Amino acid sequence: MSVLKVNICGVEFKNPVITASGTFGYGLEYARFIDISKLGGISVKGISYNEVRGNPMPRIMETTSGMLNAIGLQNVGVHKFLKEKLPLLRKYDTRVIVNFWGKTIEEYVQVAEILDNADIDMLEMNISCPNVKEGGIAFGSDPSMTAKVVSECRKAIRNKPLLVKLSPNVTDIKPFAKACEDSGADGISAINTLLGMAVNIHTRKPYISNVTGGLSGPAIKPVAVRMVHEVSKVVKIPIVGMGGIIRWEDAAEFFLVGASAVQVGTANFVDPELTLKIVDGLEKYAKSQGLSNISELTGKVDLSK
Amino acid sequence: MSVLKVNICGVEFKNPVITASGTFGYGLEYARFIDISKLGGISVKGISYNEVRGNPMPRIMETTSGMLNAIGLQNVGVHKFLKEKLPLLRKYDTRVIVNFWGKTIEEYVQVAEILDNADIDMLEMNISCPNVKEGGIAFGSDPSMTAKVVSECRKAIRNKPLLVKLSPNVTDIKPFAKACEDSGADGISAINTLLGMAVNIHTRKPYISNVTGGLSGPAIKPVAVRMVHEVSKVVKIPIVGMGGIIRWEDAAEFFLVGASAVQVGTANFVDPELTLKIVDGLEKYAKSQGLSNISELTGKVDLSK
Amino acid sequence: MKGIILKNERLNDKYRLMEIESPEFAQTAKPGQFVMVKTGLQDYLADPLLRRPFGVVDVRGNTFRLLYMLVGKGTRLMTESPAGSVIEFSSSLGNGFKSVKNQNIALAAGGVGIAPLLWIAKLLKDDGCRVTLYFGGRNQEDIILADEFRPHIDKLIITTDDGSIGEKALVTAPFEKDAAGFDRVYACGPKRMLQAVSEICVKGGVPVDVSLDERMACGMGACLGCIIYVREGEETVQKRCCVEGPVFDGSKVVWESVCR
Amino acid sequence: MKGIILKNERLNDKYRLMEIESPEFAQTAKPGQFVMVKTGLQDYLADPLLRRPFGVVDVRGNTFRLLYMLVGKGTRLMTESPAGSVIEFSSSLGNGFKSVKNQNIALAAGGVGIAPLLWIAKLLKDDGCRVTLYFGGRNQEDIILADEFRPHIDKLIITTDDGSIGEKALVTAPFEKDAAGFDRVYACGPKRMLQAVSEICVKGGVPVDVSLDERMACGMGACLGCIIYVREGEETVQKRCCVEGPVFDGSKVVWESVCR
Ligand SMILES: Cc1cc2nc3c(=O)[nH]c(=O)nc-3n(C[C@H](O)[C@H](O)[C@H](O)COP(=O)(O)OP(=O)(O)OC[C@H]3O[C@@H](n4cnc5c(N)ncnc54)[C@H](O)[C@@H]3O)c2cc1C
Ligand SMILES: Cc1cc2nc3c(=O)[nH]c(=O)nc-3n(C[C@H](O)[C@H](O)[C@H](O)COP(=O)(O)OP(=O)(O)OC[C@H]3O[C@@H](n4cnc5c(N)ncnc54)[C@H](O)[C@@H]3O)c2cc1C
Ligand SMILES: Cc1cc2nc3c(=O)[nH]c(=O)nc-3n(C[C@H](O)[C@H](O)[C@H](O)COP(=O)(O)O)c2cc1C
Ligand SMILES: Cc1cc2nc3c(=O)[nH]c(=O)nc-3n(C[C@H](O)[C@H](O)[C@H](O)COP(=O)(O)O)c2cc1C
Ligand code: FES
Ligand code: FES
Repeated sequence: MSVLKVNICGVEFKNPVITASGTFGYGLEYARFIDISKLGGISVKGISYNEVRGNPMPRIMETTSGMLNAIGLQNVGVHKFLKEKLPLLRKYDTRVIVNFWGKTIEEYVQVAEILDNADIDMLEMNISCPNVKEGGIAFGSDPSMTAKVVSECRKAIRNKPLLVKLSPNVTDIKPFAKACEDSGADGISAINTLLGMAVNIHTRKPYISNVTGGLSGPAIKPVAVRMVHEVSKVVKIPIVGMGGIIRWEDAAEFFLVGASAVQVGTANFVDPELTLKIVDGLEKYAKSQGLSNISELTGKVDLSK
Repeated sequence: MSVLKVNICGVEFKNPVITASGTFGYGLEYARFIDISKLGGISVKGISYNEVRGNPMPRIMETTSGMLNAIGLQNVGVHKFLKEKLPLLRKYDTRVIVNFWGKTIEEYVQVAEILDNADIDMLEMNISCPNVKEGGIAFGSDPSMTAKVVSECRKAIRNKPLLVKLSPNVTDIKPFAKACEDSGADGISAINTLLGMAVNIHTRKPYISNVTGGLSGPAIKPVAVRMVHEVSKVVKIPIVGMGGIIRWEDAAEFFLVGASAVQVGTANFVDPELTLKIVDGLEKYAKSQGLSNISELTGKVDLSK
Repeated sequence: MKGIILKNERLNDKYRLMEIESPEFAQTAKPGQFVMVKTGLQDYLADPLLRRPFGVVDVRGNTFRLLYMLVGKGTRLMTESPAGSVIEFSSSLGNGFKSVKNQNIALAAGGVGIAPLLWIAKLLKDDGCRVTLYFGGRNQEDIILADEFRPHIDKLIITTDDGSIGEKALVTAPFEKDAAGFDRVYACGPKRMLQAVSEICVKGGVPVDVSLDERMACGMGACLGCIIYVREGEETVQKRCCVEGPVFDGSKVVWESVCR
Repeated sequence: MKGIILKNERLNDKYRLMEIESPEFAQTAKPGQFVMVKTGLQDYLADPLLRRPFGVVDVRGNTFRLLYMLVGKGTRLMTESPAGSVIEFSSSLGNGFKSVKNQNIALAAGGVGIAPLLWIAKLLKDDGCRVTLYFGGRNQEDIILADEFRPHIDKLIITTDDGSIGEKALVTAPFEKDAAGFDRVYACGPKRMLQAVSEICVKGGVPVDVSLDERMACGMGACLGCIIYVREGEETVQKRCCVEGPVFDGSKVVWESVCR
């Protein structure tokens, strides 16, 4: 499997397939169903300082080849996470990335400081949840705010690499990526969900209580691929690409446009084994392309005419 | 059918189902296959002052439940359109909306002036094509530019209602809609395509020669519904909603979030009869809901908890 | 998991019964559990995308059965899966019903809510319980599987909204009259019915287990899309319908948040 | 339009032959035309979304045939459509091949490019032409329908890249030797092959019709997704492969823009 071994921001992953935040719980939920030690890593559900109960129900709805969610960042809070979830998750041989957020810069920093000293591999700062007014999206819709929150957190984080997860709901993602890099982020993850809405024409009510929700799944892949490509043109730090990956071919596409690793989200709901199939598929593909390592694929899209 | 009769910006449409620009040629292409007189209206392929040859091939690719296109606004130019296409199209009993664009404000005005005196029912100003650098998208990504080009065109257009077609590739669509209304637009049409990209992992080349293309089809419907809903919250002028409509249920959803009519694009490729089925379906739905006119549905989404 | 569809039987315009062979599933499933079913036959297509949850009707040898109501594209697609074809699904999920012995039991079903009650009826009956089934529907079309129940129940009370079969009433009407006499109630059906049944039980001091449904993305406790609010002492706590449910103590459910 | 699949025959791992009954289609189709096929059986699903273009192999009574190569999800889905099921498609599209009488004709096919040549071969032969078929493929697997051609051609020359059947050569090699002797050439296959065939014909002064393929969204001239560049006098003009094609005068095609 060494053909799949990748180093992202100084952390070695046995393979570049990571489950995406919010779609894999705290990792443990899936341990009954698949061998999670075969995953490159797990990005856990977005953690905040205090426990958060999230949005009212209903929170999810399927759309054509995608789904809307407005979970509202429900989580057990950083303390309970570290005490009750992390020790169990650490028993598995996979990298743990902790996705985190705050309502204010202070809260971001507070959580970051705690996580920086915890037994985790990497932090992923979420400034892009579209479903909570104070869930960081304000920091993800204005590059100067992005710069501020990232540099404040950077100061607080001394021991761990920091990914920043970007929102696709912007006119131009490039300044955000640049702001992250300039403010000390070690890597970018992209993309979070697209803001969407669906209405039940019989009840006339939105399918999601929050009215709008985040769109994920294969439907959004072309937008995600485009944005990862754009990000790769302006930053040198590694990119963890995601959005609509359900097959290894999708993952390969993200590598070609500049990703160094991928995250897989909605696919975990479609079938928990898809991530493992993606790992296998990528390995075969890398070998068939004569690569000694999958990272040789990163950014190798051929733009010649 | 009077339950479907709608008045959009002073123009009466026999029904609110209009074929979307770029997906129905100059209307005539489909006349062999369906009775285009049954359509509420036809928005023709984006017209510019001079003939335009568009982007190199390949220009289209299917994606999951959607497609990418980068036609590049190929069109015969306004003069040839008026001379060779329009007279033939006018033989059919359907409204003709002319989608138009320019590389500069002057060109927008030039085309608008010509069209204002032509035998057409409405103008639709495209400031949102993502596939041509000078195809108006600059005017659609900055509200002050939008205000400028709309108000200049408004001065030139005295006889016809003016729709402005908005881009979804923005952080917030509301200021654009507001700028249009404030600058004298009679209506808004939304949305144009989402910017996307797809790569052939075997050749490593983008599937679209232009690298990126516009994503359309059912995949984008949740984003389109959300944006039409947002627009409806800030403007009083009518909205023509579109994005991913392939069934009457989809069309009804757009009405509920604020549309007064809909456009159907990619569905024409899926099956040219879908538009006619949407007309029939909407009529039955309106009647089953006890409406005397479909317009009673506009904006009736129920946001109570 | 994979299984082979042995039967995909049309009961009427609204319901189908599917029998699937899968020793692995059959050996592990318990009454009241559910399964997430991939409704499409092709794994290379993404519409429909998510799996759909269905209650396990029962297990017989190496096979299990699903009763499904035609709702949208997923269930419509299931009607097109021919016998002999392979179908994919999760392992058996959720907590299921807890069985009891030698008690006087009521089962209350509304429409397709009948699905998870057959198996528990069998078990209860085998374990010496007296079992009464209250089964309500809109009309005759909804009253399905009743014949399969007969050997496993002592009494069957049917109601329909239009009186096309059984009493013309809501199922809660006859149930309410008898409720106080039962030792325990198991219920599945529309949420408002479950609320009514639970309120009747609470009044009568009868324990009640309700099987709830919420839209589910994962069915495995990861997405947090299926939250049910339950009272624990003074507190209202959040439970995942898929993992801590689908069966909940009806007296603890915060019905205002569940019936929307 | 709709038709009923009468046969969906596996020729080998790579190719299938589908026979569809549709009097309406059969009565109007012409040799060299194509059809846009809805590959999914369910019209309520959106993946795959667009219809797929296929050449019409031939028409026999009320039926027509398609030869399809397994490429991606649309064609894979077609393999799963059982005989007896209903399939949807457009009316017959495109300009088709112009037939001629009493001439010495070459047909040149590469792989699945054989599809639209059978019908025109029949017509040409019936109209007194002498017909030679040059048929190239990667290997034996690609050499399909050859037996069906035999009654309608005078000579068959097969080439494969690996020599597993016929001459080990590109199909253009034997063709080039004989080219100057033909009155007209009809060709279908990979674009580079069509370019080579066209260049040989131009050199020899032989008229050549090539059937081109481009990705198509509408197939009806509306989307402008299928542009072919063709020389008209001094100018390079844009043609829609679906409407003004798929058959073009090979001597006029601007090959640099078509072979990418
Ligand atoms: C634990 C559980 C057990 C169930 N058991 C049964 C059963 O035994 N028999 C049966 O007929 N139905 C059962 N349902 C409901 C069943 O899951 C839905 O009817 C089915 O998902 C509809 O899918 P569709 O594609 O036909 O409808 P669509 O409307 O196209 O589905 C769109 C989305 O909404 C969801 N959805 C729609 N209706 C429901 C619903 N009532 N509950 C949950 N999600 C829904 C779907 O899963 C899908 O994600 C159960 C639901 C749950 C949660
Ligand atoms: C006029 C014409 C006639 C054709 N005749 C035949 C025929 O008789 N037999 C046959 O096997 N094939 C034929 N093709 C090619 C055939 O259309 C494609 O192989 C088929 O669309 C692949 O679909 P898919 O879903 O399996 O592949 P996917 O790769 O999943 O398709 C994705 C998209 O790419 C398009 N696409 C992929 N390959 C091609 C291609 N080579 N040409 C055009 N579009 C493509 C598809 O239509 C679809 O929109 C013809 C193409 C054209 C334009
Ligand atoms: C149910 C659900 C919950 C999510 N929760 C989070 C979250 O807590 N933090 C976060 O950064 N992203 C969250 N996301 C976004 C995903 O991590 C991912 O960015 C997005 O879904 C796109 O990838 P996909 O198409 O593979 O799902 C969530 C997505 C879903 C579907
Ligand atoms: C092939 C193609 C060409 C298009 N050309 C134009 C155009 O010329 N002008 C324009 O305003 N929109 C154009 N559009 C956008 C559509 O009019 C419509 O806004 C978009 O496709 C979303 O609707 P749909 O999902 O129903 O296709 C084009 C779309 C497609 C698919
Ligand atoms: S369905 Fe995902 S947590 Fe219950
Ligand atoms: S395929 Fe649409 S114009 Fe030819």
